[in-house]
Amino acid sequence: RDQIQVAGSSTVLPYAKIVAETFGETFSNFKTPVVESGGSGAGLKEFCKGVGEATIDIANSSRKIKDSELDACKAAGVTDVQEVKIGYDGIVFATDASNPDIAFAPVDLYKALAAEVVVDGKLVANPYKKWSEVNPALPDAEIAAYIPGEKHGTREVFEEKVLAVGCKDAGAVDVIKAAVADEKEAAKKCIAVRKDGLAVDIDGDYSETLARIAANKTGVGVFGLSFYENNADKLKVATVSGVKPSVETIASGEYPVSRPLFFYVKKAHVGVVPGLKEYVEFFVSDQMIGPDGPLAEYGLVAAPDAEREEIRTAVEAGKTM
Amino acid sequence: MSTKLLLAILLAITAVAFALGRMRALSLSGGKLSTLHSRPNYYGAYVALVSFLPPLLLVAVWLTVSPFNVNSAVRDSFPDSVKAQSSAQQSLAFGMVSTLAQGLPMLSEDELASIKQDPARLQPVFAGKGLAIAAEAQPYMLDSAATLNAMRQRSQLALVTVAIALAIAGAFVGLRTVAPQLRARNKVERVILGSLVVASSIAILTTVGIVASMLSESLRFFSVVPASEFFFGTVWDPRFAGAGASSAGQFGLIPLLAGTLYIGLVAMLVAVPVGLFAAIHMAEYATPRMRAIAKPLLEVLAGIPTIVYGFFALVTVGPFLRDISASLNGLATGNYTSFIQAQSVLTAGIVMGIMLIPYVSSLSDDIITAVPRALRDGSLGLGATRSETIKRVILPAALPGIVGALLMTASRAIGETMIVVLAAGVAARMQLNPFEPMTTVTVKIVNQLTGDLEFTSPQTLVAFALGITLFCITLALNIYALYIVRKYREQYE
Amino acid sequence: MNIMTEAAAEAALEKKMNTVPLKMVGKDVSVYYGEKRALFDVNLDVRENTVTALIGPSGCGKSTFLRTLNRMNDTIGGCRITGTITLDGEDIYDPSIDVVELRARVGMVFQKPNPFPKSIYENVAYGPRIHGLARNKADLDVLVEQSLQRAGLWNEVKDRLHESGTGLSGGQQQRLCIARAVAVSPEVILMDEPCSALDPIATAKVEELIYELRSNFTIVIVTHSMQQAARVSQRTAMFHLGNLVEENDTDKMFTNPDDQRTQDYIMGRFG
Amino acid sequence: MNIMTEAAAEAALEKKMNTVPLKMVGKDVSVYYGEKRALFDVNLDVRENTVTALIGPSGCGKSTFLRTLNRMNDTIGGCRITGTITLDGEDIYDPSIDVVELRARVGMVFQKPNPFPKSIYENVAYGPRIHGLARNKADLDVLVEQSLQRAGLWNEVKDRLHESGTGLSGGQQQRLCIARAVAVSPEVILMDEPCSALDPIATAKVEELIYELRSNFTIVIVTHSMQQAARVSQRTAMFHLGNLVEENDTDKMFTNPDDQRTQDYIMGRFG
Amino acid sequence: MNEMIKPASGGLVPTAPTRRDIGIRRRYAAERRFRFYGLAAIAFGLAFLFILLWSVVSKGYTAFQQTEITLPIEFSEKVIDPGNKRATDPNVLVTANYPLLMRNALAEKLGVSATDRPALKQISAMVSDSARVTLRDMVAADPSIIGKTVPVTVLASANVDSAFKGQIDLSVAETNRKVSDQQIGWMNQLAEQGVLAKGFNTGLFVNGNSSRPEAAGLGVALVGSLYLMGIVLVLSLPIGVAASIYLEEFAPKNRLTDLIEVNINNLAAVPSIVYGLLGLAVFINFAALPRSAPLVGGLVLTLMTLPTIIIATRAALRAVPPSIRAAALGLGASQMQTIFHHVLPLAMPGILTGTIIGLAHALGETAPLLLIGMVAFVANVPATPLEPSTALPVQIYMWANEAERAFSERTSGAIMVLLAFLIIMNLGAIMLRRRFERRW
Ligand SMILES: Nc1ncnc2c1ncn2[C@@H]1O[C@H](COP(=O)(O)OP(=O)(O)OP(=O)(O)O)[C@@H](O)[C@H]1O
Ligand SMILES: Nc1ncnc2c1ncn2[C@@H]1O[C@H](COP(=O)(O)OP(=O)(O)OP(=O)(O)O)[C@@H](O)[C@H]1O
Ligand SMILES: [Mg+2]
Ligand SMILES: [Mg+2]
Ligand SMILES: O=P([O-])([O-])[O-]
Repeated sequence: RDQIQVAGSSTVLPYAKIVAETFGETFSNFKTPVVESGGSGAGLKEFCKGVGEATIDIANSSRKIKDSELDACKAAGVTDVQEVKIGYDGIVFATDASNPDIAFAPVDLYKALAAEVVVDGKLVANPYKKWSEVNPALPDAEIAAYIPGEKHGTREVFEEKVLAVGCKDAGAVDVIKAAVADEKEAAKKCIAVRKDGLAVDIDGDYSETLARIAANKTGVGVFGLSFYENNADKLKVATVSGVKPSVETIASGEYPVSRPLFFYVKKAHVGVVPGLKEYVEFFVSDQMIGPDGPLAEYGLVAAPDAEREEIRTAVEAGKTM
Repeated sequence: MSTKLLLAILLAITAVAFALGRMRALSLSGGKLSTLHSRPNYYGAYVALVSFLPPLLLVAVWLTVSPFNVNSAVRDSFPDSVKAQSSAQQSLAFGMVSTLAQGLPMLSEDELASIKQDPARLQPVFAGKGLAIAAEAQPYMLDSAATLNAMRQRSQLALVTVAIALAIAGAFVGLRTVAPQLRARNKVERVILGSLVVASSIAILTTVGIVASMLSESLRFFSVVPASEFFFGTVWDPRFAGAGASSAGQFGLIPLLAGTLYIGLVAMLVAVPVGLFAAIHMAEYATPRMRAIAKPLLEVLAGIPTIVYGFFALVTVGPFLRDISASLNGLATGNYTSFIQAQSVLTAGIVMGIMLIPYVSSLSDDIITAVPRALRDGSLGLGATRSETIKRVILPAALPGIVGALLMTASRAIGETMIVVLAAGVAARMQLNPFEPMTTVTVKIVNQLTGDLEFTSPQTLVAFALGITLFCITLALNIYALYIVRKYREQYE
Repeated sequence: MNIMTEAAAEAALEKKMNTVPLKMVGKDVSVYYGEKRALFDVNLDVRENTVTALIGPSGCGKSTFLRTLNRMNDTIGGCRITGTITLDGEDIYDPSIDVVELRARVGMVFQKPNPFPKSIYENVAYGPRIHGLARNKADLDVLVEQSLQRAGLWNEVKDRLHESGTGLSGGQQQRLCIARAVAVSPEVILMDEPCSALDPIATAKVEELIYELRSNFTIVIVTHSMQQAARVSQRTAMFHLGNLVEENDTDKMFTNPDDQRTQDYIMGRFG
Repeated sequence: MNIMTEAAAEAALEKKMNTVPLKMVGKDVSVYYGEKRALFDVNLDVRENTVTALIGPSGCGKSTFLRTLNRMNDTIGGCRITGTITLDGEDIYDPSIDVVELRARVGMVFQKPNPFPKSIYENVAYGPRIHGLARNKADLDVLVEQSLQRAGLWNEVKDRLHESGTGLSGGQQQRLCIARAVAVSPEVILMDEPCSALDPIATAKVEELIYELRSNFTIVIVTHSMQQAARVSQRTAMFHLGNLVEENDTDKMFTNPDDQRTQDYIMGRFG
Repeated sequence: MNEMIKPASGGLVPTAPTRRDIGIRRRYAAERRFRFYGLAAIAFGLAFLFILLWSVVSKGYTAFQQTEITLPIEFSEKVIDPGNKRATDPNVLVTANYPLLMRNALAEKLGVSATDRPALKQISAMVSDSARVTLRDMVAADPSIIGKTVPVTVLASANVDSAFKGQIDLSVAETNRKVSDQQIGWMNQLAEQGVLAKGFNTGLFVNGNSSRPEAAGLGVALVGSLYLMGIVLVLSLPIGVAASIYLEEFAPKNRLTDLIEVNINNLAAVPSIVYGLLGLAVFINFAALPRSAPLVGGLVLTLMTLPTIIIATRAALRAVPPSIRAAALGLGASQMQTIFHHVLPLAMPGILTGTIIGLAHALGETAPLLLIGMVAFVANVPATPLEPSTALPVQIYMWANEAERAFSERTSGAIMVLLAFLIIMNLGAIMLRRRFERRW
């Protein structure tokens, strides 16, 4: 095999593509790596099939590998796995460009989208139909939110950083805890999304969300920062807790909703599959993931300088999990 | 000698064998062909087969078995330190060895010597030859690569010798057996029949493969989630089922199944009348010109990738239906809210139905055209109008075929994915309103397999259970359909 | 051989036909299949309540002419007709004429038996159903039974009316087709070698039927058997190479034909 | 009517046939279509270079028996045969028998004309081609012409040998099928009502052909016309309801049959 | 009217046949209605086809044009090889700062000072990054070019391309769009000077995939799809026909063959992604064929297409009248000869129809390719069916999900290419079929 094979997250895919392409152009003695898309889980599954020519070398992931997955990997002989963080992905809320400016707080989103909310101290099925019912400052439009489907890693971030926070802010946690004894169940109740059709799961990609917003101008969609930036002329981004999402605000941690992106390298293949070592090193170089690199230009939120340095030393040292 | 060349030589021998066999048969007949059991060509083909099949079989077996031998021999030659590693590591090492083996013949003596002295030069030297070698190649690998090349060569040489010998021997034996009484045609036909049987068995092997590749994972799923919860559950919410123990019914199949059937039904309601009427019109009324234009155009509909239909539904049909429902509602009640959602069973059904039109129409058209003319004449001669002839004579005669075509179509509807994802959404709900979104089994199979979900969890394993279930359901449907078709099948002519 | 001679004798007893009114009249009928001309200016009259036989060697255009009489040729691509044919004085090729109505009035039995792949009952009931000839099931049952009886098939099939018509033997199939045509009670019945698949006994039955029917129906029959023509018809027309050679009373035709070719054909001297 | 009587007279001149060697022998032949029994223990001999006619009312099993002789029944699903049939002493139902070879030796002409949808030439040339009966194109051309001539079709089609065989009229189609069968020069030719679509002249030609062929071929012919049986055959077998009623020399059969049923059938008393 | 509808009584017995009213007007109305339904059905189908095509073409036709910048460029040695080390280190020529050459040339043309950094940055953004490769390849092919000034054509960046095609809404606030007013001004200036112009987009057909919309092409996908189609056709048609012949003509009719028939019908209903699972398990994990390879894709699609072809072929074989078989058998043709000489040629139209439908289906299929690694970013055109590749629908699918706007016209353009393929296939099949079509 003379080509690196990469599979996994569709969120990481555009970045991996840029790196792969530049890699192929820069290292003319190696072929351009093949980057499959298919989702983090599917990529990790292929990754953990085993070691050897017929298996992939790298799995992109928009989330950390799970312990159970790592165990499965090890059982299949993939004992040494290198984890490489490449930066952060900001998650933004946006509507059609024709709408007025919107400022969300997590609590608004929680109230608008949760399955059950607290009204008069009691947990009831979400009664709100319009944004203005949730918060009079919001537009007087029907609630329609296009949120990532459950297969997406983004969904987890949305739940953790928006719904759970909103749940707490709204003071619903206590009511729920009072109703449900089990801690875990309570946490789940906090982040359960309404299923009456006002919150629409999108299992496709952001372009599908965009199409839906184009079809329903008052709808609110959840996008990756990079996607938003590429379509800023069609979309209007909402502030969250008063912060407008941008590479800077996310890098500084001001904007709350973001997540790290990773890829995982099969240590056993490094130095065996031609170009793999070079590719990994090329990927983590500042030329790529630095704040002025093409990935940042595309929308990746670069990790702080120190963290990038850390990543590079870890890669150099061949640190495994 | 490469395998390709060997095959070419074998084919050449076969061609000669054919010619000789034919000639021998001709000469044996002494000019009276009727003394031969079969046509001379069959004798030729017989001799050709006898000379070609055994070496072909040999080559096939050899090429599958010999790499195992060679590989294990080469691995045995690895240093003990390598042998101590895991077998996966060894196979990686072997992979590098075979890459090296590929490059070895390209090197000159000097280069080889220089590499042997300085293993670090290995990568640059090979890179200069246009061969990418990983950084960690080790010196022992060069020897192994040489061994590998030598063994491969030997094996190949042996194969070539034996195969050609076998071919020639086969040709001789074949020629010897050629006699006027030899039932050459029967023998050749038996070989053809054999290949037909092999071809048919592929369908069965496919089924076995599908079931096997899904079964073990499905069993893993059912070991986590009880089958009863899966089959009778009415809530599809796999997200939370994995973590909590008490959350029964989260993997409920029923809403998905309902969505599948509902959307399929709407699609068939669109496709069947339109397709059938189009087929009838083209077969019975249309001028040859119109038929020549309309039929291929309709067939184009079948060729459009479903993803295109999906986007068509998403950006065109869905919003159109929504807006039109809003205006209708406005006209009727004065309240301009839409009652059809952009993403709905109806949208998906209509668009899928459009995709299915040519499946119905093309297949039905061919079947209708195949109804013998005498039946048409019989009916027309009794004073039936054309439509009466079609409705009462042609359609009943063509019915089994049409039912078959419709079943094929229905199965396409059930197996369709992309349109549903984009047009009907992914919300697994149970309801009866065609204006609301629903989802299908196939959508969930794709989503659970390709998502960001943990691959060891029931969330992804459930895809296999869904797959097997769908397989069983369509199987049951098909068995029923066969029974129906059998019951009503009529042989005309 | 008795049947035949008896029938011939009977035929000989027929009266001269010249006075009988005309039911259908063909004037200068020519038929083309694409480039090929199959009929050349045929002028032929079909008299009311009479059996007219069309005879002639194979490929001479008998079937072609017969099919022009109820416009079955319309269904053949590339077939073109010139000249006029009238039914009760109306031009049947007039654009205002309705071919369905025409074919209901001028029924047809084909050379190759062509039962529908339906039950025997349904085969016969088909015509009456589409034309609405029976008010109810009982009516229809009666009609089906009568028709089958007339075709001499009733006894053979009465126990299996609901089995498929295609399961019958060739002869049975053809008789079924006759029953089917008769069930619509048309004014004219065209028969294209209706007995070619029948054994003598069934043939005799059909001939008897034709004999019986001619008091109410006008019948045109193509036959390859001159004996049959002699037995069942009052008028005979002889075709040759797409031309109408002679049209005459049957008894005259078979005893003293006007045309030499007819004479020769009947004597088996050409073909 | 002269043809017939002449032919009958000739037939009457034939010698007794009992001494002629047997070509095919059917012993206790029974045929079942699924549950339905169509033939009941038929014992029938076919003599070499002889024309054997099978007669009987419609549906009596004539075609069925004929098809057992070259195992065409094998191709009908659910058709089962018991008893033995031999050809030159060999059991043709023996597993070692090659049915293809058998059918090349025992050719067949069907009741309904079934030309291939290919050119007329190809229709006739097909058999010789697959059996390798012609060494080259010229041979084949001769063979095709001869066969068409024997079937009395040559003059009609010689200018359009390369047009489709399905474009011919019914009668022409059937003669094409006969030409096609003859082109293979089988030992036995089975004909299932070969003349049912032919006019008398073509029929007479075919009869003449049969007459001519029998010196070299063994012919078994199913016919619904007793006149034809009388004219062309030396032996006649009469079937009724699946039973062989009588098998006899033709002249004896038509003058003084042994079986009362034969007598009745010939006289038209039942059916 | 009433007497029209009510069937006349009588006419049952052979009394004088009175002219009956057979409800002719009502029946003709039914006839006309029936005809109309047929026409309406065809019109409905065609209307949708045209709407669909229109929606694709109106969006996609611009993809066949590409904005290019043609400029004389000085291959300055100072920029390419400041240290003059290219003789010893071949890497110098590979990694040189080629975009700078382009930027300098453009800046000169537009009269922008070499010190105006923000403006220079904007100028850089007007040229595609692929210019680096274009220029590098020129130097690599002929190092003597260094120091000379040569006219060069490079691609404009995707944003300029979109703006030049008028696809960017200039009324949107400048910060919210990807091209600045300054860039638009320059663009118009360059266009006036003839430096910037639209040309036919050959790259769309020859380039591999790229993350830069302007340089992204269907080359890999086209080659991949060709391999796929070739493999599917070569395998599925003969195997499908062979299997159908056996099942229809030779196989004993019993429970087992019934089961096989049902099974084949069922295989046609299996969702396509399941074939992906099968392919992954059998061809990649078991037979160790390479991932992402068209060979594997072709095998998977073959398995998927086979049932369709078998079903259609069996139907076509069944439609051949038994009399044809009887005629051939009666002449002493063997069953094999009967089938291959007569039945199969007559069944050909039906077989072709089924094959077209099956192939078209396979050509547009994405889901099964997902699991065997063909839904991937592949930049190098595969030389053999064993090298990684994508396919047309996959490319469409991937481009449809791209964030950059410029990909959306390419998505539609790619769909047009795919449709063109389908139409060519259909036409070929129709031509074949017309030679055989007949009625009995
Ligand atoms: N559909 C057709 N297309 C072209 N030619 C035709 C067609 N039908 C008949 N013919 C030709 O027209 C001529 C007359 O045919 P027709 O069927 O009327 O003869 P026929 O007298 O009925 O013969 P037969 O007694 O054999 O049935 C023949 O030469 C025949 O080949
Ligand atoms: N394929 C078949 N399946 C079932 N029954 C059949 C089949 N073929 C013939 N039969 C039945 O077998 C019996 C004998 O049929 P056969 O065709 O041998 O009669 P026949 O003497 O040739 O009649 P005809 O003179 O009408 O051709 C008939 O009752 C017929 O219904
Ligand atoms: Mg005729
Ligand atoms: Mg018969
Ligand atoms: O494709 P994702 O795993 O990033 O959702």
